[in-house]
Amino acid sequence: MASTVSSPKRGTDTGATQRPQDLLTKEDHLAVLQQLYLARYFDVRLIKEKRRGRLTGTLYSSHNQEAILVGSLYGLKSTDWISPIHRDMPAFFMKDMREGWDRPSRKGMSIEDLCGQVWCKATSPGRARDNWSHIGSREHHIIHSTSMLAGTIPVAAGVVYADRLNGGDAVVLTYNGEGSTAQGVFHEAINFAAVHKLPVVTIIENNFWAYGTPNHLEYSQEDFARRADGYGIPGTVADGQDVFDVYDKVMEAVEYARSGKGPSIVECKTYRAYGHGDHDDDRAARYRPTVDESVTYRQMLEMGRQRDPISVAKKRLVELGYLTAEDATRYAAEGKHATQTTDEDFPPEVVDYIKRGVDAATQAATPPAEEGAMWVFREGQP
Amino acid sequence: MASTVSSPKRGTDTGATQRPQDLLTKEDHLAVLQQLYLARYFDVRLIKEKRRGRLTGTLYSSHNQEAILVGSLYGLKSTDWISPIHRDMPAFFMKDMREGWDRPSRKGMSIEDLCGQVWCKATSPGRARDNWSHIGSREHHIIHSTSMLAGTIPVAAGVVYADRLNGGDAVVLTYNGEGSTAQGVFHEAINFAAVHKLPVVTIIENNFWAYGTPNHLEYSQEDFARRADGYGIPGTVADGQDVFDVYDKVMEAVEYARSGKGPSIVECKTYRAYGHGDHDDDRAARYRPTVDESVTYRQMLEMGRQRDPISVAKKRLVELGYLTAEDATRYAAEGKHATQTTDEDFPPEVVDYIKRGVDAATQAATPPAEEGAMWVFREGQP
Amino acid sequence: MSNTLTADPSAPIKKNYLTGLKEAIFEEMEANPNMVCMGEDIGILGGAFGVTEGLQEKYGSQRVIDMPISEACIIGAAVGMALNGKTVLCEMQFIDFISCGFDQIVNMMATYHYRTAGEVSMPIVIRGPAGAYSGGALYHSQMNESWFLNSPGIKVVCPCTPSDAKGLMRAALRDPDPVLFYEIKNLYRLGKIEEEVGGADAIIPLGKARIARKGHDLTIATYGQNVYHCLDAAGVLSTEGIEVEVIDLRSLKPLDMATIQASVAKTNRFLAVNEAPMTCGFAGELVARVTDTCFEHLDAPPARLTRMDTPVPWAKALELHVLPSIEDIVREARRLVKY
Amino acid sequence: MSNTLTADPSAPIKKNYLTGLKEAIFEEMEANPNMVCMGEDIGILGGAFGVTEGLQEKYGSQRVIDMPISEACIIGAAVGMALNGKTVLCEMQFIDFISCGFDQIVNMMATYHYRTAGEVSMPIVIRGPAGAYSGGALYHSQMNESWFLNSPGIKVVCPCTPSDAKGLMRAALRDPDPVLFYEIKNLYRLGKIEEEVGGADAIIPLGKARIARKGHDLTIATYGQNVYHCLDAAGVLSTEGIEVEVIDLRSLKPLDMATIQASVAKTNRFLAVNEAPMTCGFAGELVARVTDTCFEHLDAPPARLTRMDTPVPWAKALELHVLPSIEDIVREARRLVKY
Ligand SMILES: Cc1ncc(C[n+]2csc(CCOP(=O)(O)OP(=O)(O)O)c2C)c(N)n1
Ligand SMILES: Cc1ncc(C[n+]2csc(CCOP(=O)(O)OP(=O)(O)O)c2C)c(N)n1
Ligand SMILES: [Mg+2]
Ligand SMILES: [Mg+2]
Repeated sequence: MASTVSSPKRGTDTGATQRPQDLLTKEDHLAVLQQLYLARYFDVRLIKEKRRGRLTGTLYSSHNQEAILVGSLYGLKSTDWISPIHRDMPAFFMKDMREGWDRPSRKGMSIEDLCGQVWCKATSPGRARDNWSHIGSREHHIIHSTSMLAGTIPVAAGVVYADRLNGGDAVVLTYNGEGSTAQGVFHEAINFAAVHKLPVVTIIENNFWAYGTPNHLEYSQEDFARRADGYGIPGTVADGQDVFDVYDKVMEAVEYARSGKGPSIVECKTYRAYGHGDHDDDRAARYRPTVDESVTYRQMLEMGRQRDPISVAKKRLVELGYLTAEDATRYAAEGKHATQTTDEDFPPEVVDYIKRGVDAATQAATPPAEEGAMWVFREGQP
Repeated sequence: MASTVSSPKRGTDTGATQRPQDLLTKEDHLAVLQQLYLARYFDVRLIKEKRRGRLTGTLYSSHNQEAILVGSLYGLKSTDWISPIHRDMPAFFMKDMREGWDRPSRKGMSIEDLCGQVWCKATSPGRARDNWSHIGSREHHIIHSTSMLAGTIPVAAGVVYADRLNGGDAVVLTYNGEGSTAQGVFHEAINFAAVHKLPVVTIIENNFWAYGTPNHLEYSQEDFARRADGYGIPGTVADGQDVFDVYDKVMEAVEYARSGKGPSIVECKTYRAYGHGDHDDDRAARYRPTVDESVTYRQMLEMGRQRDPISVAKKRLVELGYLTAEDATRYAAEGKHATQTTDEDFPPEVVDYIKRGVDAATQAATPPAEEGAMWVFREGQP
Repeated sequence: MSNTLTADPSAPIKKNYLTGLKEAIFEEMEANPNMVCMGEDIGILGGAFGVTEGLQEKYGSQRVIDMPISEACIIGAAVGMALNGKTVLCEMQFIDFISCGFDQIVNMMATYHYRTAGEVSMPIVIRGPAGAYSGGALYHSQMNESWFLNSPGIKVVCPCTPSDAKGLMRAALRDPDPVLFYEIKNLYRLGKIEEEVGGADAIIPLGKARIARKGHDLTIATYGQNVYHCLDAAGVLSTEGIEVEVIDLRSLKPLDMATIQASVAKTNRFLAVNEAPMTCGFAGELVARVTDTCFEHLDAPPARLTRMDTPVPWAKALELHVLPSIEDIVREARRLVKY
Repeated sequence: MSNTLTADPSAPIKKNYLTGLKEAIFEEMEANPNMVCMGEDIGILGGAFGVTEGLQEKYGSQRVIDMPISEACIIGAAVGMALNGKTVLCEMQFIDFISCGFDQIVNMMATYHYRTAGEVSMPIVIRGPAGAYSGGALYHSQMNESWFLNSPGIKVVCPCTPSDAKGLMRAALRDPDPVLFYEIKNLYRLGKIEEEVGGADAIIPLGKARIARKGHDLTIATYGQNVYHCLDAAGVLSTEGIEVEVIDLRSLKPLDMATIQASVAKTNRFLAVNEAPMTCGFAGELVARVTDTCFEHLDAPPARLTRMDTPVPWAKALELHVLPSIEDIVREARRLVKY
C-alpha cells in the first residue's frame, strides 16, 4: 500500500523534495499524537457508552481511521470548511484544534456541543432534530451532513464558490467513504468544481468495504483516487494509517486548491476496526473473503490492528527523536479493541477533555416535544 | 482534431495496424455513402416540412453529424441494441440497414413507422404518446428514450446485463451529447457497467455546444473521452466528420465489449449545422465566442460545412478508386443549408425511400382521443 | 387604453408575463449584491425562453452561472451558497427536469432550516417553465408541485398574470425559505393577459389569494393557466344564470384558506381545478381542507377536476382528453350547482 | 396455539413479517428463473435487515446483485432488464434513499408502458424499509408514498401483517406493472404479530383491503403500523361504547374504494390515518374520495390524522409529537362520533 501520486496536472508541484510534514515542529508532532489519542478515546468512549445502553442510534466507529481526520485537519486555516459524514464524528470537535483545544475563537465545535448531539440533548447544535453525525455549524464552518451519501459535495462546492465571490480563500474538505463515490451527485459536483477550479478537496476514506460490499463491486480500479482522472484533476493516494502521510497529501491538495488551481481527490487507504455500524459487528465478522480470496474480513481487521495509526505515529516520533521509546509505551491504546482499553491507556488530559463533553451532555435537558413542529420555515408554518 | 487513442487497458488491442475499415469492401463503402445521403435527406426533409408548418415539436437537426450515426451503426449485429436521443433521429430507421433497406428481418424501425412518429400519427410505434425522438422498439432492439439526458444509459446497461444472463452476446450503443455527460446517472451507469464489464459502448457526440453552453463550461478537459479514465475503461476520440474513422473506433469498442472486456467511450468530434433546435437558429447565430475567442459560433458552423461528412466520405471513396471524381459530383448535397438543397442533390432511391415514409405518415390517422387515458397500467387503471 | 395608432405617452405600459418575471429578477439582482443565478444555458443563451436574457452581460458570469447539465448539483451548490450567505435563483430549464435534482431539494434544501433548528435558512428560489396544453408531451408539460407540497419545508408559488409573476417573484426572492416557482410557459408571451406590472417596489406577498371573478353560486379554487379556463367557463355559466367565484390561489404553500373559506361560506359549493394528476394532487388537498373547515356550509360535495392519473401525452387530442377543459369545468359546475 | 413448552408438531407455525417477505422472495426466485434481485448489500451481507439473507448463496451473484451505492442506476438497470424480459426486485436500503433514484422511477420506469402504448411492461418491484416511530430521524423514517401516488404508472403497496407481507410480495412480483412496496421496518421482527403466512401459493391480490376490526360508529382507513395504533385506539373507544371499523388498506394503488364506501355507508363517519406529512398526502386523497362518493352518507366531515407537515425529528419526544398517536386517534374518533 505504498502511497502513490499520479496527477496529470500537478507535475512540478509534487516534484519538490520537501514534504509538508518536514515543516512540522516537535510540538506539532506531539500535538498530532495527542489528537490521535483524542479521536480514539472519543470513539472508544462512545462504544462503551453505547454498550451500556446510554446512547441511541447507530454508531459508525472511526476507530483505526483517525489518522485521516487528524492528518487532514491539522493544516487547515480557521476559515476553511469541512464536511464530515457518518464515520467522521471526531472531526466535528477537532476542526481547528491546532489553534488550541479551548480557544473560543477556534472554528470547531466544542466537545460539549458535540456530546449534546450524541446524547440527543437540547444542547446539540441541531437540538437533536437529526441524528448522530447529521449536524454542522455555519459559525464553525462545518457543513451539516444528511444521510444521503455524497450529498454534501455540491453543497461544499457552493460554499467555496460563495466564499470566492466574497474574495475569500477558503478551502473545503469533504470526507467520503469510497462507496459513496458511486453516487451520481459525486460526479456532478466534482465536475462542476473542476470546471470552475473550486477549492474542493475530496477525501476518500477507502476502508475496503461499503457496509457489506467490497471494493471490487463498487469500482473497477484499485485506487479510488483514479476517479479524479475523469475530471482532469489530481488524485493521490495516502497511507491512511500514517497521519503524516495524510497530512502531506492533504496539505498539498489544500495548497493546490487555495492557490486557485482547483479541486483534487485524496484517497486514504484504511481499515474498519469493526462492522459497518455497531449493530453489524457480528454479521461483518462473517463476511466472505474479498476479491483477494486470501484475505478474510477477520484478517483485514487484524491488519488494521497491526497498523494502528497511533503505533505508526509513535514509531515516527521515536525515529525523529521527539519521543523516547519509554514515553512511547506510556499510553497503550493502540491495537486494542475498544472494550479492552481503559482510561489509563490514554493521556489524562485527553480523558478529561472528553469527560467534560460527556458530563455536560448527560446533565443537559432533552428538547421539549413541541420543538418537533418548529423551524420547518423561518417564519412559523403556513 | 486528430483522432487519438488513449486507453489504459487496451494496449495491444489498438496496436494492430489493420483497421476495421480496411476490411470493408467497395460495396460497403458505397453503401456507407448512400446511408450518409439517407440520413442527410431525412433531416433536410424534416427541416423543410417543419418550415412548411406540417410538423409539431422541436426539431434537433442531425445535419453534419450523420457520420457518427452511419459509422457507428454500420458494423453492428442485428441482435445488438441502440439507444438514440434527440439528435439521432435517423438512427431509428438506419439500425441494421446493412442487412438491406427493407428486409423484414432487419432490426431497425421502418421509415414508415418513424415518420408516423414524427408526423404524430397512430402509426407511430408509441402511437404519438411521447414526442419526436422519444420512441423505441423492443422488437427492433431500440431503447425508448425520454427527455432526461443520460437517462437511458443505466437502462442500456440493464438490457445487456439481462442479455448476458440469457447467454447472449449483444452489445449496446448509447448516443449522448457531450453535455449530457455531466448528469449523475451517466456516472452511476458507466461505473456499474465497468464493474461488471458490461458491453456498453457510450458514444459522445461532441458538437462543442450543449444548447447554449460551450464545452469549457461543461467539462474541464478538452476531450470528453477522458471521462472514461475515471472508470479505468478505454476512451477514444474519433473524427466525427469521417464516417470511416467513426466506424473504426466504434467497431473496436464493440469488439472489445463483445469479447467480454467491458464498456468504453468513443467521443466523436463534430459540429452542429444550426442552433440547438429549430426554434433556436437565430439566437444561436448570436452566441458569443467559445473559449477559443478567435472562433465565433458562425465560424464554427462554417467549419462544419467545410468538413461535411458527405464530402469527407466522397474524398475517401475517390482516393480508394471506388468512386470516380465525376460520380462524386453527381449529387451535391454537401456543404449546403437544408433549405438550399433540392431533391436532385440526392440519389433518387434515397429520396424515394424517405418519400415512402412521408407519404405513409401524411396518410395515416391520428390516434383517437381516448387513447390518452390508456396504457397507464397493463391491466386497465385502478 | 385606446387602440389608436398615436401613442399616448401617459398610457400605462402593458407588459407580458415573461417581462414581469424578468423585471423582478433584474431588479433584485441590482438591489441584492448577494444574489446569484444558476442554471443551464441561462447566461450566454439567456435561458431557453429568454427569461434571463441580458442578465449575464449585466452581472457577469460569476453571478449568472451557466451550469453543466447537472440539476442535482445546481440545487446542491445553491444550498452551499445559501449556507454561505447568498440568495440563489435556480432555473430548471423545464420544471420537468427537477426530478433529476429531487433528492437535493427534498432532503437537503427543504430540511436545512429544520435540521439546524433555525441556524441556517435557505433563501433559494427554484423557477422553471411548467404546465401542459402546449403539446410538450410527458417531459415538457408537468405540474409536479404535489411532490414538493408533500415534502415539508418548501413554499410553492404559481402566478398566472404578469403583475403576479413580477410581484410574487420578488416576494420569493426576498423570502428566507426555499420557494418553488412554477412559471406557466404558455403564458410567457400571451398578449391578451398583458398588463401593467408595477415598478421596482411591486411585491405580492406569498400566501394571499386573488379573487379573479366574483360570484355567489360556486367557489372554484385554481391556479396557473386553469384560472383562464375557469374564467372562460364562468363566462359561459353566467349566461345560464350561474355566477361562479373564481379564486386564483397564486401561492399553494402558504395557502390562503381564509379567502377560500369566506367564499365557500357564501357560495356553499366548492370545486378545485388543476392540471396535475389527480391522486395525491393539490386539488384533493383543497377538497380535504374545505371539507374539514367548511363542512357545515356545504350544500354539495366539494369536488375536483384535474388531469387524469396519466402522463401528459403528445398528440393534441390525447392531451386535451386527459386535461380539464372549459367544457369539463362548465359541466362540473352545473352538476354542483344543481346538486 | 398453546403456550406450553412441549412443542405440538401439528401446531401452526407462526412467522414474523420479515419471514413472510423472505419466503415470498425465495419462492418467487425459485419459480421464476427470469427474476433478478438488485440492491446495495443484498448479497454478501444479505441486506441491512437480513431480508435477502442467503439469497445470493442460493441463486448466485448474477441473479442477486450487490450494487454500487447508485440508486438511480439500480432503478435504471432494472428498467433495462425488464425491457429485456426480466422480473426485477430492487431493494432501497431504506425507502428514504429512493429520492436518489427518483427521476428514473417517475419518468423512466413509471411511464414506460404508457409511452410504448403497451409494448413494454415493467414487472419491477421496489421494496424497502419504511416508517417512523423508531428514532430513525429524517432519513430513516420516511413514508414518501405520496410522491409516487401522484406519479402515474406506479402501484403502491404497504402490508402490516406477516401473511400480507408474503401474499402481497408475491402478487407484486407477479404483477406486470411497477410496484412500490413499503415494508414497515418496525414490524419486521415484532413478535406479537407473528402468524401463519401460507405456503408457496399464498397470494393476496393488490387492491383488496382488509377489515381489521368491525364496527359501526366510525370508519377508519389506514395502513402500515398505524393499523395497530388504530386497533389499539378502537379497543379504548370500545370501552366507551364507540365501535370503530378499522380498514387496513394494504394497497393504496389500486385502491379498494368499494370496501371503504360500504363501510362509510354503514358508519356515516370517516377518518383517514397515516404517518406521511399532511399536505398532498394519501390521507387527504382518501378524504377527497370519500367526500366525492359518500357525501350523502356523511354525518360528520371526513377527517384525517397524519404526521404534521414536518420532517421526522430524532429525539423521541419530538418524533412522537409530530406523528399520530393512539391518543390522537381516540380524541379524533370521539370528536367525529359526537359531531
Ligand atoms: C444515497 C444513499 N444510499 C444508501 C445509503 C445507506 N448506506 C449508509 S452507509 C453505506 C455504506 C457506505 O460505505 P462507504 O461510503 O464506503 O463508507 P464507510 O461506511 O465504509 O465509511 C450505505 C450503503 C445512504 N446512506 N445513502
Ligand atoms: C436532465 C435534463 N436536463 C436538461 C435538459 C434540457 N436539454 C435538452 S437538450 C440540452 C442540451 C444537450 O446538449 P448535449 O448533450 O451536448 O447534446 P446536443 O444537443 O448538443 O446534441 C438540454 C440542456 C434535458 N433534456 N434533460
Ligand atoms: Mg467504505
Ligand atoms: Mg452538444
